[in-house]
Amino acid sequence: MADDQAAGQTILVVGGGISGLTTAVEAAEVGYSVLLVEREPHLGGRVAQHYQYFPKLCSPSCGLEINYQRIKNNPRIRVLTLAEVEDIQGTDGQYTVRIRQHPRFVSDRCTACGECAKACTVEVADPFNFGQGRAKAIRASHPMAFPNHYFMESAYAGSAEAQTLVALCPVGAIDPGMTATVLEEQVGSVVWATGWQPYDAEKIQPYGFGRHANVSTNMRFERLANVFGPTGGRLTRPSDGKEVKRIAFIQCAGSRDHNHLPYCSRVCCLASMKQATYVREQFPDAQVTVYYIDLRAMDRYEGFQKQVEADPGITWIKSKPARIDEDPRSGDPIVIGENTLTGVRYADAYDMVVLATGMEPNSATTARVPAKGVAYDEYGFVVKGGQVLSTGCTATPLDVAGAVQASTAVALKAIQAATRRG
Amino acid sequence: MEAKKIGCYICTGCGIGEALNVAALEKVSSKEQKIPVTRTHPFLCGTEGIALIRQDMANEGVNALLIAACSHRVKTDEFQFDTPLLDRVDLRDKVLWVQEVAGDKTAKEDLQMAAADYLRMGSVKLKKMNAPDPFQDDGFSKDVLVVGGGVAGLTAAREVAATGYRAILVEKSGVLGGMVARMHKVSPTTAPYRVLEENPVAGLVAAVEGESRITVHRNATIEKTQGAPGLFDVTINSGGTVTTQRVGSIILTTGYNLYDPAKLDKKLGHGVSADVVTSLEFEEMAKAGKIVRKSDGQPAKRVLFALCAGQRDKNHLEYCSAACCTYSLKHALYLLEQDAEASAYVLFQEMRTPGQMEEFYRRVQEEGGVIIKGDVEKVEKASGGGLNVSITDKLLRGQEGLAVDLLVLATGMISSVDTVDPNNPSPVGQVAEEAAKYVLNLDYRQGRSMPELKWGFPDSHFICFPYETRRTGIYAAGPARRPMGIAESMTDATGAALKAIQVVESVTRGAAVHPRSGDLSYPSFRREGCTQCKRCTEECPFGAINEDDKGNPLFNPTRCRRCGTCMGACPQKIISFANYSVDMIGSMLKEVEVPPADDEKPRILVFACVNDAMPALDMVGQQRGRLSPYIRIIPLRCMGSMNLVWIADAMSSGFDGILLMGCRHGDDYQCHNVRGSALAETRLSKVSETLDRLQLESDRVKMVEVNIMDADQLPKVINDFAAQIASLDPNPYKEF
Amino acid sequence: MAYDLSFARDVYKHSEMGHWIKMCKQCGVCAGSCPFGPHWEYSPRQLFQMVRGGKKEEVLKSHSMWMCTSCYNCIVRCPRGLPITHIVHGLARYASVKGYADPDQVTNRFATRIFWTNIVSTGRVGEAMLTMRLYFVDGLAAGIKQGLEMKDSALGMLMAKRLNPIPFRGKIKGFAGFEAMLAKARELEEKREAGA
Amino acid sequence: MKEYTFFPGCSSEKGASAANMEHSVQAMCKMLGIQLNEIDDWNCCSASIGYAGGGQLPRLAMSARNFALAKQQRGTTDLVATCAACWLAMRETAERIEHEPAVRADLNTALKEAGLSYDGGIKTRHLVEVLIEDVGWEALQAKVKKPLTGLKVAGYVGCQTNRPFGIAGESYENPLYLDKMIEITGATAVPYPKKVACCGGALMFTEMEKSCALVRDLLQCAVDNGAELIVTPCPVCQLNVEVYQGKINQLFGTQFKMPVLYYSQLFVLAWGGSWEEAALHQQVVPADTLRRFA
Repeated sequence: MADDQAAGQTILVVGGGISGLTTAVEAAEVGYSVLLVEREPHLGGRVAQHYQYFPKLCSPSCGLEINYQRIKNNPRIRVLTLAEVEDIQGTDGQYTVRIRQHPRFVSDRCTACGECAKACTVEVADPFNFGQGRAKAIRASHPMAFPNHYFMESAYAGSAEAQTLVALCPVGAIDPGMTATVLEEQVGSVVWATGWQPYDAEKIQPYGFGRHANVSTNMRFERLANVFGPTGGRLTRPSDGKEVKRIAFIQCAGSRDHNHLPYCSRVCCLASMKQATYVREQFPDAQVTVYYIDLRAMDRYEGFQKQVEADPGITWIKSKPARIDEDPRSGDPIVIGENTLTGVRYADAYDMVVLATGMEPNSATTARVPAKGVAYDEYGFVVKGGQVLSTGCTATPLDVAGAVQASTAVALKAIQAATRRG
Repeated sequence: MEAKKIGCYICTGCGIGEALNVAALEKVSSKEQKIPVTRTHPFLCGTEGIALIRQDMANEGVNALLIAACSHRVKTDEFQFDTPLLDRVDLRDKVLWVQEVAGDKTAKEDLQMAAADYLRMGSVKLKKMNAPDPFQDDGFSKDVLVVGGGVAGLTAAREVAATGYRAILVEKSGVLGGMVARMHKVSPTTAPYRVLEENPVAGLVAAVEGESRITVHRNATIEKTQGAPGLFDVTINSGGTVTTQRVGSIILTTGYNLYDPAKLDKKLGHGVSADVVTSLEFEEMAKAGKIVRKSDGQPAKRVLFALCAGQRDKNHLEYCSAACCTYSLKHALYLLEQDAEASAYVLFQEMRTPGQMEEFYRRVQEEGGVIIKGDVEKVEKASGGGLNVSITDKLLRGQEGLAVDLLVLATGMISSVDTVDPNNPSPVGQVAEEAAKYVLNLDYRQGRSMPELKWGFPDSHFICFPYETRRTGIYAAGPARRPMGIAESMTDATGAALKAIQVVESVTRGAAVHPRSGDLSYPSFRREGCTQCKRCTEECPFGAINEDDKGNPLFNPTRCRRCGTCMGACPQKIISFANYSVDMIGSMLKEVEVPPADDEKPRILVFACVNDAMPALDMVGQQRGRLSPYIRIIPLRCMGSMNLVWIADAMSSGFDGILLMGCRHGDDYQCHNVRGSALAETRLSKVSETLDRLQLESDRVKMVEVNIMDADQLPKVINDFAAQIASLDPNPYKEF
Repeated sequence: MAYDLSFARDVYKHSEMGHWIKMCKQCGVCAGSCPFGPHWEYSPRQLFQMVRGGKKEEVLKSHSMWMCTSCYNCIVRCPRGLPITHIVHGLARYASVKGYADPDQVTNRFATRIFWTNIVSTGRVGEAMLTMRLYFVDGLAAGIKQGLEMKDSALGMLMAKRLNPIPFRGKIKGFAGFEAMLAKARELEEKREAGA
Repeated sequence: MKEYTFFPGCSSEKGASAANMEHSVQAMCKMLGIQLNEIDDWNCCSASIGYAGGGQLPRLAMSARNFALAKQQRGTTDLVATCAACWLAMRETAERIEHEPAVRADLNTALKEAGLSYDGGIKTRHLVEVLIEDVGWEALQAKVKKPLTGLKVAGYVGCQTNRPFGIAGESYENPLYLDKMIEITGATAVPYPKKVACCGGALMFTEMEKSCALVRDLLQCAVDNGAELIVTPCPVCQLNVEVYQGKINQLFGTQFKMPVLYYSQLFVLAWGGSWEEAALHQQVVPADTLRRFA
């Protein structure tokens, strides 16, 4: 750091997704201390739930792995998982923050040997897979989970069975009696990077998600494609396990819609193009249809659009479908609407329909910033001008590269703020 | 430096103690490998186990640690000690978890042999490992050079200075502000995303000019950039005055050039009339205060804004310039704000107003802006002035004619960094001499230019690590990096400022930057062994190595990213790191005990890239996948560091097959060092010569691309290869 | 020349909810939502772009706007919040007032003349009279034919005491004030429609 | 006795098409101890096609006059309607009076001619909302004396009770209250994917064949799902789906004979009311299937 500035100020980064990770690692590699707080049991956020990234069709774990290595190798980064920031007081250079550490019921003695999960008989709908498939009540979220320690569902911790696991753990890592603790920390600046949640597709009533079994969403589909997902990567539909060979993607499911999210979520077009490749790779005879308003493959992503467009197995229909019906016999979803380039109405049946649902900032709902003077826009994104810095999809809908770019930038702003005195 | 004293610690937890004959392993360590301190512990990563190691370090003088337990990727916090000499032998994840533990006698024997071999390899590795001595230099500078004085450059300089560092800003023209200085207003950046904002240039220029930490050079170009991060010597020609400045890092913010409208398809009408203008010309008109027909100065009442002019088009720019949709909507608003009764038509292909800009799109429609999806087909001068434009109207589904006063063509952005648009070798308005084509004129053995990724843009990993270029310490930002709008350029420039500061802080500590951040090792070479073959200088993905007149390599440690590609390239085996060398890996593989052919236990050497293949193998373990017990895995920093001599060594040591697991290469490469795995593949194509010389089948050696998520496929890949090797005769060299 | 905005601007100003037409982004959700969709020559979305495109004759002479069943599907689904049902009603009314609407278009004829006349002549709907007027709008013969075709339905209604056999009904008590109110409203409306 | 100011609408008049609704609503309210106080001298709401002849101001003035009368006569804040079109027209008028000052001013200029004025303040409620919010599900359930066990009913909500306003708290695509009402009577609500589809509305008058095609689909869907009868809250839906079955059978060669009832009729019957109280004698397609419960 430059000589005339105080070193050693800590930066609090809230959210351990790609944005928070990037902010933490980039700031720490300049030489600053970082406290990274994540609400979930493991880091990685939304990107860890993805099967591949566009446009390179590569695994997010590859980049995450490097970031985790950078954290492991950097003593300046302290990571708290299952922790939430409850209160922020102060100004740049001198914040006091209160953090609630939820119980994990498994200490960091855990070696991820898996003996406890083997013995556990209780399963929950797997939240990592958006409820598709079941998961043990004591587990790691997924095989690449970092930190590589198990956690226990709090509802399970009170059970008699959970007690039996205590003795079973060869390293004595399990403690169902763990309780929440509250930490108070002094930090110099705060970066809010709590990311996004997929828009609740049930709210998009005409599309029947929740009513029609074979209407899914883009994030659920990511898990379906993933080898560690509920189907082991096989693209099959929920109602009867049929292979998904006629599939439709519906863009702007919730986004660009005054009834839902008025803004554009930016990534969904590209995400559907990417997911179309999943289907076409798994089933070379599959037919994919994409219903869209505008295809938004900005800048060099245009090349990806061209690449996907070159596939004759993918049809593009400029249309926001009006509704989805369900064929009562086959369970096929039937997409109904008007092709705006031909004026022709359609009612097309598919094996499965994937709604390209948009991004809703967590800062609008479950991760409001517990500080005074925070600037939000009307959608709940944390914008510039307030007390706390924000980055990634907490500020605007972004793709991964955009989130990394913004988070690298915010790392510098956080350094500046941390070294600013009152 | 004190003598190395190795302690070997074998964990017996996680089932290791039950599955293996630990006493035999202790013997391998203490007797065979002569490790002075060898201990076992039932829970090595627990407090007691760690204390045991610390005690030995304190009391026994142990200063090098061989930890035989689990994968190097787990328990890293626990196994952190005050010594750089540490190696992890993975008995759990890559032995126990992938082999039959409860199998028959043969299986048990195989398990034990694998564990012993890994322990042997670890011992040798640690013996060959030296503590890195961080590279230092008295002349390090932490100043940041910013090249290009547009919005991105001004922002970068301001942010560098605001963090307490000095910046030198070089601008080729006489004024700061770049393209944006020619613009009227900017699109909304803040809630409620409806109102045009003041041009930020004036504010930025004032901030930069008022900042004592920033030195501005106008009318200046870079004649030469020599050196390396922390030690760049940059020759600046500032209006004829030539100076050389030492800087630590460089931010490239040279912005974009506009695609030459003269090259557009004729049907777009450029040149037909003065009333066909580019969007930048329209900006200038708005800035000047009045939007008029250029041909006769009459007020413009009807204006057609045609998007994607020469963009998203394989005959022109194949990509999208990202910002034009929003720019054009802004232009429509200029017109409607000048005259609410005017007609503003936005002719789009795909309306791209991402994020909250959707609200701005709404605003422009609210003001009466009319959107039309379609293409311009023909432009003619109208008799009474203005233009008649024929369009294909995709929504009205037909050909339509529009009478307009102006046609505004949204032409695209071309990177200004060295490389120019492939279709357009001389950028707009620039007929430059050869040298002027290169912004930095790098004095690098691999050339003066910044290597491009695609379409002339110079980054290297645009998803996960968008700032990385193949020239360490040089970061592009703004539209020099990829097409982007003003607000994003400012964010981007701030990020680049962080990277520029980060690199000077790292190199002055002797540490590497991404992807091996913090690595203190760097390559050195034995000059007398060099044959001046230049492979290292040619192959380094980051152009880190220069050459002297005789063709000897000149290493620039602060440019180096520690991938080891030079080491892999060197046929003389003279390039090494303190903790990674040809000899080290060669010695490791030779340490594997190869059973005689009669035992029918082939040995297969697996070289696995530490970035993707090793984690993937870990996941095979976590999933309890089954791998052939005959494999022996050696992690490599990068496939680029794979030296062919190891292939020969392995074959002559009796290995029956060699499997190399590197990252995907090609256009969508995943190699963190850009070219490492591709180079390994190229080298390997020559391996058949080696095998022929040894009279061995060439399919004994195979390279596969492994993705980090390939855990489900790896067992098949490995076991199929093992089966294929088993089908061959045993390596005849086993007997020697 | 297309996209002359004078027609569009008149619609924005003088057709009920017409200014919303500016805001359409041509997604097509309205067209797919309409239960009578297949019977529209131009879907709402197309009509809106045609208004913006200056296609005055095509829009106003079209039967499309008269195909609205007032189901409100389009309104609740429109991502831009356009009150499409009302815009379409407004366009129908506009076409009628401006004299472009086909007077023989069945819904136009029924809605603008028979129905409205029916309700304003007494203050309430006279269903029997309404039905009769509807049947006989094309003359006596057609009326009898239509009446005969529907006689089973009508008979059923009569039997169920849900159709009054006497088609004439009395006026509401405050009819004079009601009529004066409508006259004033009409006067204000006409001023508005004329572009004051 | 709970009292509400009531707007019955033209079709609820004696001898009008929804006389059976009115009759059963009155019976139902009586059983619930609700008194509906009809606005004196109300006029037509202008219905869903009044726009064409009326334009906006005359059209809106119709409802404005009813509001003004309600306020004048009863000083009321709540006004209850049973007809979907009336309820919708009044809610639209109320919304525009509230949000558009120019419309409010013009309407008052017109109202003045009738010696009236209105500046807003009345909340227009659907009788269904009164049942759900004021009476409550438990009370509705408690009244059941003759559960309609085994009766299979398709709940047809239709359009205008559902869009653009809808019953408070219900969804546009899958409103659940009607199914719940059916279940309360002891009957079974069959799955009915067409529950919010359109019957053609007022266009049944003018575009009969096109509308009949819609109704045919509605009927077929009910048959396919095993319904013995259809229940609806809307008089337009009731009329179109019930009365045109003969025409539909003639047009499409079908043989529908599906009774179509109002929810109020079902309640009255289940609560122990007589065939006549439930106005079941006023059906065009006889609801004979209900004889077993009468």
